[in-house]
Amino acid sequence: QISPRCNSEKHYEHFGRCCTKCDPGKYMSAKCTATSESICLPCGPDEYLHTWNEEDKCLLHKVCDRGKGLKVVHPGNQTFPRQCACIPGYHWSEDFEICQRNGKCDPGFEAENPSDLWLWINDRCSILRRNKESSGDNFINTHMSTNSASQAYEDTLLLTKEEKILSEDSCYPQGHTCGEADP
Amino acid sequence: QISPRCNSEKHYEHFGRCCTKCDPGKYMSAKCTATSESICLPCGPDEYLHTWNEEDKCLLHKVCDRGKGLKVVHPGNQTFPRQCACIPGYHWSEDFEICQRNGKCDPGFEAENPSDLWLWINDRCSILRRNKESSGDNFINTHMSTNSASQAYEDTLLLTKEEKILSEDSCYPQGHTCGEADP
Amino acid sequence: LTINGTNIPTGSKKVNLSSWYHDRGWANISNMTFSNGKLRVNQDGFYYLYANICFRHHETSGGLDTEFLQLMVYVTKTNMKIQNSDTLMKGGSTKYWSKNSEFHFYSINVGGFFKLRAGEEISIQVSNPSLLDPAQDATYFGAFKVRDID
Amino acid sequence: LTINGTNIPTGSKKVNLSSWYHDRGWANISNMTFSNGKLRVNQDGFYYLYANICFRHHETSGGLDTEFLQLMVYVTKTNMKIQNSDTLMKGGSTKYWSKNSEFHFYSINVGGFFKLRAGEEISIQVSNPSLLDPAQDATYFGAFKVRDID
Amino acid sequence: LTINGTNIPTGSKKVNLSSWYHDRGWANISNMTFSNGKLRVNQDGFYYLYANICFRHHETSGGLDTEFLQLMVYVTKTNMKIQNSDTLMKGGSTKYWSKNSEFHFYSINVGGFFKLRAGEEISIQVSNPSLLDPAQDATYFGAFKVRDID
Repeated sequence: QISPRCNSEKHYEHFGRCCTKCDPGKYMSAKCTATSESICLPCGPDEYLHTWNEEDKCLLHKVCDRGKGLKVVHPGNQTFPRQCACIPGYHWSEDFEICQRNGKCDPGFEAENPSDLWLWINDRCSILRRNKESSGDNFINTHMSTNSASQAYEDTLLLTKEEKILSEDSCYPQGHTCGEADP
Repeated sequence: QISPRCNSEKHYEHFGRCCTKCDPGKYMSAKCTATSESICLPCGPDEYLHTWNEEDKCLLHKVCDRGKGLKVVHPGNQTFPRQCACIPGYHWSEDFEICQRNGKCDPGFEAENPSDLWLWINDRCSILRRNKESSGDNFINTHMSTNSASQAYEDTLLLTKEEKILSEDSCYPQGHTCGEADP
Repeated sequence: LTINGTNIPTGSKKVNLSSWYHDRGWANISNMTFSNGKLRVNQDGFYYLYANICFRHHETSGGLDTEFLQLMVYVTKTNMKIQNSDTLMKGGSTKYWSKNSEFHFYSINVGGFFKLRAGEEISIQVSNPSLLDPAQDATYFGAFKVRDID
Repeated sequence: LTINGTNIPTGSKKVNLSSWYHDRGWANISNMTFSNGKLRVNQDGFYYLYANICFRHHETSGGLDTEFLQLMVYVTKTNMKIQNSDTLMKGGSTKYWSKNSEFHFYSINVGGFFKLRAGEEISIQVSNPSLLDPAQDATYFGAFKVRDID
Repeated sequence: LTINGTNIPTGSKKVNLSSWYHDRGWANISNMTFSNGKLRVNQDGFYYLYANICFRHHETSGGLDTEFLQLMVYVTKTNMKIQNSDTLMKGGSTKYWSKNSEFHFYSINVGGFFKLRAGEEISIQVSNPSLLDPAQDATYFGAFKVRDID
């Protein structure tokens, strides 16, 4: 008797049974038994779980530490992790997990609120620099393109890591280091 | 029945038997039993054991960390530990385990490649300084004497700790700190 | 236990840190009780105590009162029976945090093996609490029992 | 596990340190698996995790890119089941390493007690990898199980 | 074991610290022997070793020889059988302690999990012993057995 394909995204095998995992926003306070289903309880305040899971505890939202120059751009909820961004004039440095002062743009070039864009992406940045050098043009101005998947919060465009989109015209001042996304 | 004197340099007592230790360059992967001898296996790359032993693991050669100003003077092998020395212009400070810049010799005095001599010996140095102060002579020039036990590698004289020999004429510039032997 | 980032005292004076999570994120606790800011021992035993404290300052938080700081952590044991409180472990450093730098960061770690009796309480004091990094991976402390007292 | 001194990444960016010895010199491992640069947990339990990282610079290695450094270590847990990676512990310091000094040295130590599940993986990230001290007594990390999860 | 504050060597050279309390204050010892300044292992096993060392200087102690210091701790294992002594753990920092500051303080913590054999001995060396903080909560070291060698 072949047990149904079980280990999919929403099920797990326990005591030979195929039981349902807890849906996002809940943790598993008790696994299923021969006679009972899994017991799932909601995450507490300041906690979340973003996938179907068998975790015995929710994850804790990170702190958008104002003391590191961060502010909350998405408070997060039981199913979605909190998102932070650097306050104007700064961008996130993944290397040191801090908000680094933006380099100055040359006169005549103005970054379109780059400080609010937590989307300074390391790899794209170096690619642009190469193109930039070849094209002999020192700065390219940033303009974020929006697409359906993004949720707009205040004046900041918020894209999940997978949907990192950065158009050609980003203001990358010479010798300026970019930070990875998602502080 | 008095068991033969066993715990000598090459034997050890186990289960009332007198068994043979592993010779240098090998470690003991299994002790002897009532019916079998000790099992010895050779040290791996970058490892050594310099004596007859019952060790279950070889020692790891130290790193001659170029990032501390060191270079390899003897790569070491399965029976002899690696030896490092400071690159020219520096001498080993045992206190801080780094290569310290040699002090400058006064004009007219030249240390004979002191930088290659990793044999700056703390105690001798202070004795000399006292004599030096009393004799009112600021610097004495170093000249290492060689003896049979020393192995010459490139242009560096290498003496084991026991055979530290330092003749009277060492160049100890004023206020210069000496390092212990063998970085 | 991990620091409760929403309830950190201000100022630079030495203060008792009493606001910790004991069940959220990485924090966990068993066979010990956390109440009014202290970790109480329930069973006699030899425990390994540890604390990791991070201090940070970003220029956007305004100037520092002084560039010469002493960033310290004290792990204290209180024995109610003899009304006595003593420091078990301390760590830290004097620091020069120049005003021209954008960002400063410094972490301290202390750890040690101690004989503790049921009823005794462990608490944490730090200097300069307003500089504390509120993240759970930065500022936390804990204890685990290694063995009984023979 | 102790750092494999012959295979240290260069640069100052934050990198994952994946090249460790697990069976040579002081390094030892049991009931855990070391593969593709990560320490995998085989048995659920409460573990004490620790890491000691030393940074050093000698003038003979040429000038530093900058005198203002931030020397950091991050101990990260990856939970493949929920595709999540989080920092368990971090430590370090901003440093001013003046160009006139012959030699600079700084060590960080972090440690903590964590509930780990079979399948979860522990890894180490540092900033400024090219400044890492490659000696086995300087840069190492490890974990030992203290007890089961009741 | 906690430092015996009345018997601290002077000078700035690297010295072996052999004068420790093993039964006073927080110090405790069992299944290990403390003799001629070293902690001897009596039972084979996996041990967690740790040391916390604090350095301090107050202007009333007179000027420092130099403002550029390297404050270090080395935890060493001696194996008499093969006449070998090696450093298990090291930690510390180069420091600039300016003459104008009233007070300087710096603490180091190191810790690690090691396989130790009966008869092996653990000892502590530090640089700048005269700067050691003699308090029992400042300068101490120890070890506890976690489990047998299987």
